[in-house]
Amino acid sequence: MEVHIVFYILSLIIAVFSVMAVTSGRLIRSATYLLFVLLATAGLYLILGYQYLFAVQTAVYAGGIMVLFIFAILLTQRPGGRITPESVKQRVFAIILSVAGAFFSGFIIISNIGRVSHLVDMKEIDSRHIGMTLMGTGKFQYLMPFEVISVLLLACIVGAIMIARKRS
Amino acid sequence: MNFLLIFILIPMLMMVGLFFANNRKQINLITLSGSVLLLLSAIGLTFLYLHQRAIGNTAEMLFITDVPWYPAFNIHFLVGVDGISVIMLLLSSIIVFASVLVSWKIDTMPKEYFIWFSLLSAGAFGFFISLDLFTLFFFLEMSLVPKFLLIGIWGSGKKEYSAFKLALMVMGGSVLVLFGILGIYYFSGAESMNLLELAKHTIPLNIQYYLFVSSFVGFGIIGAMFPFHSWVPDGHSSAPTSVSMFLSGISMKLGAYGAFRVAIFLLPEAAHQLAWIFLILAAFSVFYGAFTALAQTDLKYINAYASISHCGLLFFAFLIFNETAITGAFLQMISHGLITALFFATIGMIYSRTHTRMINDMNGLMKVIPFIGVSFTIAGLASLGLPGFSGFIAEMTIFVGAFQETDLLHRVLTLIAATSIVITAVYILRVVGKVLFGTITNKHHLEFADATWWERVSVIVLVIAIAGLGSAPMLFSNMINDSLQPVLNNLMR
Amino acid sequence: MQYTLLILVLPLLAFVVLGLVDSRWKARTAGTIGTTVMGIVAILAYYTAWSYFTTANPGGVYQKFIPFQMEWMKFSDQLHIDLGILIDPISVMMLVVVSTVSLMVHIYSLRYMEGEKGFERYYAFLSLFSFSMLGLVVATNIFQMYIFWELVGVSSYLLIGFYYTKPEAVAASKKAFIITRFADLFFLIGIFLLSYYTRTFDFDVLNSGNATVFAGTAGLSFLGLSLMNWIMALIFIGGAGKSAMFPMHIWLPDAMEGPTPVSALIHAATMVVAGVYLVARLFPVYYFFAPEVLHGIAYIGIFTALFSAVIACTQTDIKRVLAYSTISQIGFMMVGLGVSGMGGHHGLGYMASMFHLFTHAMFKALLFLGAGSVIHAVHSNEMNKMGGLRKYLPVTHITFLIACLAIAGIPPFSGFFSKDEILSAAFEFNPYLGSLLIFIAGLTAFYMFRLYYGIFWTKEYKHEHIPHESPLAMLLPLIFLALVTVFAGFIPFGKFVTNDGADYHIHIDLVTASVSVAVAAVAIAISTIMYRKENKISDRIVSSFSVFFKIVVHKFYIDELYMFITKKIVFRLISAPIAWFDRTLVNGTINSFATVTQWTSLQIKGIQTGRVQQYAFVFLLSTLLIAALIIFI
Amino acid sequence: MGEFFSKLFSGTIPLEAYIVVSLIMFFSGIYGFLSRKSLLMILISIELILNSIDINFAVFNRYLYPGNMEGFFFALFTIAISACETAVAIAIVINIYRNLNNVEVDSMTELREPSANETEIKEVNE
Repeated sequence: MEVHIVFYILSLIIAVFSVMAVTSGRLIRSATYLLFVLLATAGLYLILGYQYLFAVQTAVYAGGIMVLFIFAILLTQRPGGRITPESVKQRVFAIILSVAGAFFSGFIIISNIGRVSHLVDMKEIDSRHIGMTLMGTGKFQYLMPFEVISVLLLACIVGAIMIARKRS
Repeated sequence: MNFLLIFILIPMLMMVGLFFANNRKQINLITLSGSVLLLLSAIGLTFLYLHQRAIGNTAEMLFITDVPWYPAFNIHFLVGVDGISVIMLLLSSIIVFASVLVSWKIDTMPKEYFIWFSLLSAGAFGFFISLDLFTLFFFLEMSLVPKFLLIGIWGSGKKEYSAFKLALMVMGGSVLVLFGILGIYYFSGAESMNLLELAKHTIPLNIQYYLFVSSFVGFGIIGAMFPFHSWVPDGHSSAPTSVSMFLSGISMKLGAYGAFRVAIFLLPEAAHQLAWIFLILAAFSVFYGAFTALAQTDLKYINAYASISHCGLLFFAFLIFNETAITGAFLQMISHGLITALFFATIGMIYSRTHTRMINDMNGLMKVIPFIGVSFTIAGLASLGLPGFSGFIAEMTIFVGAFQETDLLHRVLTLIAATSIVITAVYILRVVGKVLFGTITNKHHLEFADATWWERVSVIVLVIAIAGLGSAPMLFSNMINDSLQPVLNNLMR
Repeated sequence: MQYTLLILVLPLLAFVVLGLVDSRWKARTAGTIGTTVMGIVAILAYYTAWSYFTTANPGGVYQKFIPFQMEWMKFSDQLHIDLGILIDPISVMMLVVVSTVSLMVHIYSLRYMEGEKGFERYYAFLSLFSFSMLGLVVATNIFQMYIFWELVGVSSYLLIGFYYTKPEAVAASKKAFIITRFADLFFLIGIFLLSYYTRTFDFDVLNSGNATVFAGTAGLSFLGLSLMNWIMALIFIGGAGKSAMFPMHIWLPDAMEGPTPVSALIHAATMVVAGVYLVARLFPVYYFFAPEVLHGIAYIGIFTALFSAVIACTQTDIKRVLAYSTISQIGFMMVGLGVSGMGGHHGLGYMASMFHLFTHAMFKALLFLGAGSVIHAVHSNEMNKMGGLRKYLPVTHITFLIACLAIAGIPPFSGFFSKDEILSAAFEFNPYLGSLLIFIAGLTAFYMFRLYYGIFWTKEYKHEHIPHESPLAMLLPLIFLALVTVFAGFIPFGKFVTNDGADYHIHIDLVTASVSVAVAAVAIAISTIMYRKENKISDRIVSSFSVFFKIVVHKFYIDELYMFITKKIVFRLISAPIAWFDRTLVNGTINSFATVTQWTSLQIKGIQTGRVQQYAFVFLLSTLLIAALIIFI
Repeated sequence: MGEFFSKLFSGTIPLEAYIVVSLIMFFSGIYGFLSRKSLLMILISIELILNSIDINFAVFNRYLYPGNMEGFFFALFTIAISACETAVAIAIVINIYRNLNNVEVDSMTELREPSANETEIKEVNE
């Protein structure tokens, strides 16, 4: 019961702020709305019983990425400046497409309701298990992707610095 | 090892050698020795051929090498020569020798230039010796890419435009040729791409029509027959001297030679039925080229249109289908190849001094550059068919052959083609008169130096060849005649 | 008679040697070589003539010899070009004429051309010309003749254009070559047709009079004329071009831009009579198979003779006067051939024509060389820059006078005899023709003496420096030719040259002779009155016929007509439009392929805007559509 | 009515409910990606899209294969990757801003071929 209420609130937040994030006229507001969405998503993970994912989502997304966004916005926008409005044509096309897509996908979802919805258990996955899975090399274990991601992260850090540094 | 392979090997070795050459001296040495070797081999081949004939070897093709290449499609690497191929090789090696000498001191990227030039000549040589349709087509294509680069990089004027035009048009011709070749291969049922083998099979007439039109037009584009000639003036005028010589001296002959070897030889019935269309085009081409040349003011354009006129005569002669005329056509091939090469060589020499090719900008050059002037005059006189030079023999043989056909169409077309004799004289004398004679009006022209020794050697070789063919034509006409019989038998079946 | 081959080989060698060494030798060496070679050739020619005419007529009929013959080019089993030497009366006669005049010109040029730039080149060309002309006259077949025909054409081109820095000379050489080339085209077509139907090029076979040779042409006709007539007419056009018959005469006066000795050799004595020689060579064919053409030749000949004689009366450039006179005299020869029959007395015209060819070559060469001597002295071609030169140039004066008398037909000079035979033949053919010919002969006498008086008498022109007589090397040929001119008339020409080879005894028709001499004398008298002293008579006549005179001075505007045809019609109306057609339509079509391809590709490229959002839009839309398709269908 | 509400607030939350939420988020992201000009807005949209995918992974993992962890880890890795992507993208944005002084997609035309209506067809002819 409580879970339901929390879920509905979070869903509402996500739905509303997603739309607001992409329609807002000011970048900084968009970023803020995005933050709300991300946090709400983290909440969803919690409901699903993925505490670890909740933590990561909060820390990386809501923490790291949002900071990056805000820095970027501050660096590229004049204070209080509005971004130039887009052409109506482009918006109309985008609305048509996304609404059509949403309806289409929604139609599929509705027509498949009830086929797969039985939640077996909601128990939390312990961190030890996560750690073992992440570091293991056996079946259903993810050392290799983990290492790849690590290298990717390193490469991104170097690359980002390379790209963004001032050329003399 | 087959003697004929030398003609492909030498250019290839030249390319390798040039690739590793690292100074001007080595480049010069390699190109000169390569072209001299080619010339010597061609002369040697001529004697070998005559020797074989003299000891009674009557095989249709001599010195045959047959190596399976891609057995799934019966593609063989098949080479061999008859008298016609031998003299075409001789012609090519003379022109290659002369054009190498003319470009001897080319300034920009000599190494690359000669590498491409060697590839170009390898293509031409290979074309003339191949007896397999695929080998033939292979070498035809092989000589295409170098032309594009040579004109596009080392050319002058609107070189990119010309290079593209030439490459695309010739490639279009090749596509038609390929269509014809594949058609011949599939519909003959010979399960072979061997020319001699294919000639024994008869293709249904209604299919022959398409194949003949396709292959003849394809080769016609390469051989600059009206109205597919428009790459010639631009290509020739933009190309560097030696490439112009090669283009009009050899490349255009590839078309005519191919038209004879493939279209006429393998599709004789359709050739008979459709000859009149192309006969009209060819006769018109003769007339048209001559008159167009009359209105040009650029030396290279004049010679390009003259080439169109003379090559039209060549196609005209092929399509008359009698022994005399076809002999004449081959004589015209050699003769025109040599004469036009001499023309382009001298034009190039004049251009390298005056830096203009407009006849109105030149005057009285005979006084300052007598050697080049005399060579130019000789080229002109040979081109207008003066007895003693090769042009006369070729034209006369063609016309004697043409007059053997008594029906009205042939008579009228022959007369139209014959008018070119006069028109040629008009445009040649106009050019000679304007460029060489008179008094020099441009003060800078007084400082010109006459031909250097390499230019002289190149010109002299060509002049000797022209005069040799012109004064002892029997040797060559006999060689051609020997080899014509199979084709004529095929035509008359 | 194998040695006759040397007659051809020596000048060719001289040409090659002189042509190759070009300017490396001293001018004099080149001249000496050329002259020596020509001297040897002349001696050989005389020896040939002597041995031929003394030994070759067993039974009173001259035989034909072919001492040398080789196959040069084979077209088919029957048709092949041979190169050979044919010795028969006319070829031997021509050998003598050509080698004599050529030798004289060689000697004369040693001094006349002295110091000219390109002296060696000049001698090389002279040798080339001599070679080709000798080859032409000894040709054994019509194709060999054509080959040498072209070669004389080109050597004439080279020699007329010898002063290549002079625009007039260049233009004249071009004109000469192109017009003769144009005529040669018809000649060539004639040869091709003839050879196709007769399957031979050989003069021997053609001239045998054997109708089976021409069986192929039997019954064939075109536009109402039999095929043989057409063929022979075409061949004659070639001859007419070389021999400057109307309307292809215009190149000859212009050709006077060449050095004067060249005019003497090529444009007076030898090459221009090639057409006459051609008709004579093929005379049996003309006579038996194309009589209409033969008569046509007579009419063309007389018209040309009259036409150019009229023009000659008005010209002031002395070489041009001589050129028109040459045309006129060649017209006489053509008339002689045209009116001739075959054999015996009927063959009188033929014999006369050949005789006139011979004498004309000598006295016309003499006239030209004399004119050259005059030009050498006063450095001008214009008659009004001369006058009163008889005091300064005595030898030239006398020899010139002899030549004038000869061409005017005054006995006992050679011209009288040969011209008289032509007149008699013409009278026998058609009295009107004969009378007209006598009138033209009178005109000839008139303009020649106008020329003579204009140069040597009348008022003296004030020269900057006193003219002086030419050096000995130039006078010797004059004297030699003058002697020939005086005595050649007494050669019993009919004994040597007739169209059936048999002996024909020349007898002078007294009536014709006396009338023609009288007309000539009157003409000379009129000329004397008008031109000997300076007076106003000629001006008055000119002003009373001013329109006609103007037309004649402009040579009946034939040149202008030609210019109109070539410039306006050939260049503007044929050549330029074709060139335009080529550049815009033919080339345009090819370019339009390229343009259309490029346009299409640019249109297609337009889809690739480079806008990520657009790509994403299209991508998503397509994904949606495909998904919809999969789900709903 | 009451029955409906009681159904809404009872039992487990159905799988579809999560998917609908992620669907809305996803198509908002699509809308933003297609319609906005600012590069930063586009980035934000991309984040939305990625996030919605993450939800799907997690939900499907939880509901359909509760014994396994593929969805979980995939979501985890996606978060990491999106972090990388954002870092690099923002570096690029900043660099672009330095060069062009704005961050709009339309102004980045340096490397683009001109389109047909912008250039005239070059005459091949002389």
